Amino acid sequence: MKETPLSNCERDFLLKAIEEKKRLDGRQTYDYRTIKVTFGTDYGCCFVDLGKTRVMAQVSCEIVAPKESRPNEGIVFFNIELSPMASPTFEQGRQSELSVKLNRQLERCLRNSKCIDTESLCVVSGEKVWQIRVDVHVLNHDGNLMDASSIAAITALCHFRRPDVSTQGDEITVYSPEERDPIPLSVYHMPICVSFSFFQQGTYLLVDPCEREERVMDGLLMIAMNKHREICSIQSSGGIMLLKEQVMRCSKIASVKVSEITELVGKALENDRKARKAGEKCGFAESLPQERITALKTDKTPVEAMDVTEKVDDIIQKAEVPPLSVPSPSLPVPGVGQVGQNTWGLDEEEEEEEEGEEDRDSSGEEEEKGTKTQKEKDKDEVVELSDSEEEEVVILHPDT
Amino acid sequence: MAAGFKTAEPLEYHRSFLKENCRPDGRELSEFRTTTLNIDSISTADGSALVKYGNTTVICGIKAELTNPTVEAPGKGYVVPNVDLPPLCSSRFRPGPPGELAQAASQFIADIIESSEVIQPEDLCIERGKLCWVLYCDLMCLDYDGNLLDACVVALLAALKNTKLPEVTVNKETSLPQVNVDQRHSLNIHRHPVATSFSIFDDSILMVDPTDEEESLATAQLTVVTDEEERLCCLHKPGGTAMSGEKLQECMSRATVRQREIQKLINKVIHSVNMEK
Amino acid sequence: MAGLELLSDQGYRLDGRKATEVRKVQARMGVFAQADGSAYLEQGNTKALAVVYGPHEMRGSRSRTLHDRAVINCQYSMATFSTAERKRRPHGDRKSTEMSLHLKQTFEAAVMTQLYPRSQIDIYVKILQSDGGNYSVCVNAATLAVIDAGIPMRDYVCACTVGFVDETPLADLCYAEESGGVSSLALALLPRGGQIALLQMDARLHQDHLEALIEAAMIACKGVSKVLDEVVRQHLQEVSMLTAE
Amino acid sequence: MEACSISNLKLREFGCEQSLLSRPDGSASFIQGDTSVCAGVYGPAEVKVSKEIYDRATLEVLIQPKVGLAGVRERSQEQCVRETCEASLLLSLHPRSSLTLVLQVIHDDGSLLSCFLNAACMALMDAGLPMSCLFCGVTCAISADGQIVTDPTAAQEKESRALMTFAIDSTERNILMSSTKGSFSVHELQQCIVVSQKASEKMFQFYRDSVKRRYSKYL
Amino acid sequence: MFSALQDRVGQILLPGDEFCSDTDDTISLSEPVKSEKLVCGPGLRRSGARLLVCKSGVLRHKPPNVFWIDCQQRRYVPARGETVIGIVTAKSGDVFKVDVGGSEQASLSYLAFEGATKRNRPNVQVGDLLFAQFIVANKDMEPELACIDSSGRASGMGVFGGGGLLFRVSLGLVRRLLAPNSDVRSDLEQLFPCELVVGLNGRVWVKAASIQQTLIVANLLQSSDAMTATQRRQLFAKVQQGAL
Repeated sequence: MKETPLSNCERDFLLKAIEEKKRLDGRQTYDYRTIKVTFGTDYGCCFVDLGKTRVMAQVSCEIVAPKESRPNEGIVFFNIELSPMASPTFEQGRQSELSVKLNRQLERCLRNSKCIDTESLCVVSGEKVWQIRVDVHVLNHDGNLMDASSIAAITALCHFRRPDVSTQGDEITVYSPEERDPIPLSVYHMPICVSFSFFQQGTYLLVDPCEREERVMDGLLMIAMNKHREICSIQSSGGIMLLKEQVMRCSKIASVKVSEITELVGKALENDRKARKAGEKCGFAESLPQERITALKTDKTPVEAMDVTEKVDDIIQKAEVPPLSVPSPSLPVPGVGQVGQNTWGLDEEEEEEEEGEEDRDSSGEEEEKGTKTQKEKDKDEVVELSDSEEEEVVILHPDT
Repeated sequence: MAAGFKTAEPLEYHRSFLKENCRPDGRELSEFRTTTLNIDSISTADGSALVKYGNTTVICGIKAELTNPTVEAPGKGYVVPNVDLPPLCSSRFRPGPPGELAQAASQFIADIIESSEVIQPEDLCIERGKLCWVLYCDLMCLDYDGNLLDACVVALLAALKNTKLPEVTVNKETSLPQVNVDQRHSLNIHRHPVATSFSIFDDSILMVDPTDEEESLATAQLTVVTDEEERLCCLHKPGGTAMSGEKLQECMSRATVRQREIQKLINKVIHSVNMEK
Repeated sequence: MAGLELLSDQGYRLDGRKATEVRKVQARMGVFAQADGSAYLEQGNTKALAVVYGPHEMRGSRSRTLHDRAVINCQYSMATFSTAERKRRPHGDRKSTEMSLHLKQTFEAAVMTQLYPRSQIDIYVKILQSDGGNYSVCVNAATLAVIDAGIPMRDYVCACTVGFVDETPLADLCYAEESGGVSSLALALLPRGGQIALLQMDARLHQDHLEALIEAAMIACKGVSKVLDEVVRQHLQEVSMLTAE
Repeated sequence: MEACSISNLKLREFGCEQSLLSRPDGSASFIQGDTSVCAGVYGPAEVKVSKEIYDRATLEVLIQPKVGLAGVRERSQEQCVRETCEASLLLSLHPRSSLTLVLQVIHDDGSLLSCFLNAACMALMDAGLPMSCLFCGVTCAISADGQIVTDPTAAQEKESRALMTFAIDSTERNILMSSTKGSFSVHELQQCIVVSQKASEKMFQFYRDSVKRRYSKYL
Repeated sequence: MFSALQDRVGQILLPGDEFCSDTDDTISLSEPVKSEKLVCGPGLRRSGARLLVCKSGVLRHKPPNVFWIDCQQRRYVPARGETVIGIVTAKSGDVFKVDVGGSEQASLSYLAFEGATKRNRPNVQVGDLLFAQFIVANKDMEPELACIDSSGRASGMGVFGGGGLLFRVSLGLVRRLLAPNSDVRSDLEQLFPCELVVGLNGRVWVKAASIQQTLIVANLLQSSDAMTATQRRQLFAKVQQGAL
């Protein structure tokens, strides 16, 4: 399904508006859209709303064998799923260019910068380590998927708790959350991506482009930093010509934005920790916006079930009782049985000499011979096996 | 002329037959096609069966292998069913990864094995936590003419009853399994689930054992699986026209009759194979 | 950095180079007859081969034709024998798809595509031996191949990978330095206008060092562009001598 | 033919939000207890030539699990939801076009298939697609001691002897779709059907209230 | 049937509700049984003697006998005679392909412009905006557009769009905007003068004196999509003195 095309007048208007420092939704050039971070019911599930762009991240863990090159380090695996729900152009299954670019950038931003301590994920060195898998699902694409995905991924990792595990010899026991409370991951620092879009060959610069601005931009510069002003990764894409001064200006803006976002994420994690400690119910259900007219919630509703038994009884009475007698099958030949009136007069062909073999030459038989398992002709003929690779051929006689 | 009418207006063609409540191939609405069962036709498999519902032909081969049980269920072996619809059985299936129909059928068979408890997974366990049997049940459709699910369930049940597993003893010191091939015992089958499929035509007429053409014109499919104690193992109706409780009751009673019929057929054929040995 | 000493205190690196010294570059253009443009480039032990076809009419998916400029189609792949352990999937995985994307983007900026509307230019790059700085060697080889094909470009595109160890930037990293966890920055530059066609950085680096690193990378790129320029002039000399007789 | 006892049946608190996403033509999220699903509908839109049907729209249902890729179980659930929607949608009004319904699992705490069905119905209604009737999903579990539990949680589902999910249509309250696991008697099945038909009254009333609340500004 | 519908006007109806005629046409000797003719618009469907609702929304009534369901929808389904805003996506031979947001691309012949002849072809580029009317639009045929009305004059249709902003709103708001004396339009007029082109496929083009004002109008219209009349008036008043 193709995207609705962009008309020339829309493109000209957007570019003219950017020249006059005006954006569609009235933001300034360096403003972010409102960021909303909410958490799901279980640990490691987090939703990020960046304006209308909506992304969900879910962290899960599993015990696997480590890589040979790093025997005592856990494995962290990222996967951004561009769900067909997010935009008509996202197809199921096919890895589009955008999905490869986003996945590689998230990997570079969160894995190469060693923000998760992988040594602490080792259970039995060389044999069993934790594999942490971060699945990011894009639910609504309204521009700037990279920032939303990176915020969702790092927040979910901080929010995640993996089950406690103890080893006796090579026997490992995994404790369920009830037995021992799960352990958080050790996160050294929180890299956050900030995207800058460039227009008119780099003369104009916008932060956090929305979907319409992304369609008219020339290129994008993505800088990932943490609040200690350390750069975790930089990636420029699109046919833009950058100058050194522009890159330096972007990194300064990025450091300001990153500290704001990190503080917001910290507050969200804190609220959630307080809510869970206070035992309140938390999850997607609570984050349903009750005040909106498009949302409605009801509490437990009883289902009255007085006349159920009467209804059931009269249905069963009304149905006529199935007859007990059943036609008995005919056995033209041992190993072959048939029931139901046969239309091909199997009995007349009784005198066929090959007994124990389907003697009707229905199409099913020929193909079957073509299949790799050789069908047994009759008792004494040597059963020639398919060219399986075992050295000595074992001749199986079915009637022993 | 009838052939032209059939290709031009398939729906009208079928309606004209259904008015006198019979069907183009001469069967009544609640009548099954000739069901043929052949057991132990593949010698290289541990258990095999070939079933024909009219033209629809399904062959089931079971191979047993030794493996270590899963971490979550150390005391149980497991069964891996797989329904394969190769391009040779109908022009509608193209080579390549299994399509939606094949995957839905595999999931259906897996649910049946689990819900009906046809075999106890504990029987497949040899050494708790160390060694157990895994039964790879591969069902291949050789000729597709409608009603795939019924044929698959009967083929699977017959093949399971025909399966012979060799004796396995775990040698204490080397803890290696020793398999002696000639000492074989068969699986004990606890339940005999049999499937009966119906299809609904024009939101009103209910018919049993639909052919491929009737299936494509039908507005709903329903499959009822019952066992010998008339317990239901599955009521699989993936959408289509709505059905009332009474109609479902009608289908279930037809299914119990069919179950007895098939069970009798399987027992007789198994008996004839053992007698002949 | 743990283990081997990447930069000795006298300022020498593992392979004896100075901090700002680029590896030895050897290049030849016009190595294939049937390609429109081709080039072979060695930078230290990293060997790359680039071939250019086009601009020719659109093949494959006609729907991608652009009515105002040429479509650049890049494919980056590494030979299975190019690294220590054999590479099973030379060009299907995410890393090489991303590398092809970056090459395509770099050359969309540099090549004057608006001169060839509704046409296609193919650039295929193969790494024969990999010893670090794969991206920059590919860009340099592809630049030579595009020039050899006679396709007009705004400027040379030269790329270089720069690392950062003990506060000093190291130009043109080899594999040992790259895999040692050094924060590396890859930069593709159009030297005359000082415009950056592509900027890519991994691993952690404090913001204040960024300026120094980019400066060092631009100097290294200018050095590489001089070498490339010299190779092109010498190649043209030979060609003009042959045609002169 | 032992029958199971029925007492104090209840449905967990459930809620729904419509048009919560800006890009799809229709979207809805449905929550039953802790189980929540988000659905998005595109269409009637352009169809791929390979999937085009000359006299009706092609409906495609995609189920995205929360972790990992869609497997065989998701594929069979997709078939159930797709054929239920095809029975209720008037596909012949938009021939040679495509409808895409995407269901994303937000959290699974039991009765997932019925949550899929409810979310799908609300999303189709939100997209304003022509439908001949509405449908709702109800899940019943028969616990080990023969109790019928409606809208079971994941824990109740795990230790139940049988699990049945029905799709019930709004006009005559008949069974559109049924998907079952475990074994049960004919009597128990009929009881669960009647209980589900009763529970569907509440669901359809909830549908009417939420649409009424949504259009409250345009009366 | 008529009275059954009459008393449900203004109420919410869901797919599956139905009105059957046999319930209320009690045979009364007093007033003659007049055969009332009902015109049912989008959202209602006739099947045999019954009238079925197939979309959820509010039942509306126009005096003589026209009933329809006012449904909030975003995806446009082409209908004959409706004027829409289309984007030209391709020029193939003598037919332009136009995207109207429906399930198929509409076709527009180059002759369907005012004063277009074989030699004097209209100047239409890929990506231009078009205001056109559907001359053929039903479920079995490819929709066809024309930029001239029956008498051959453009009457406002054709290529347009320089300097304005195109944005999308729900089909409900578009119908309210195009209603004869629509209150949304009257509120807008008090703000500041602006040029407005409204397509029934949910696309609106606006151009005001400055870019700032164009953006204000666009944002106002998009947010008033989900507001009651009073809330909208307050918002417009706030904008009047506030962010001018």
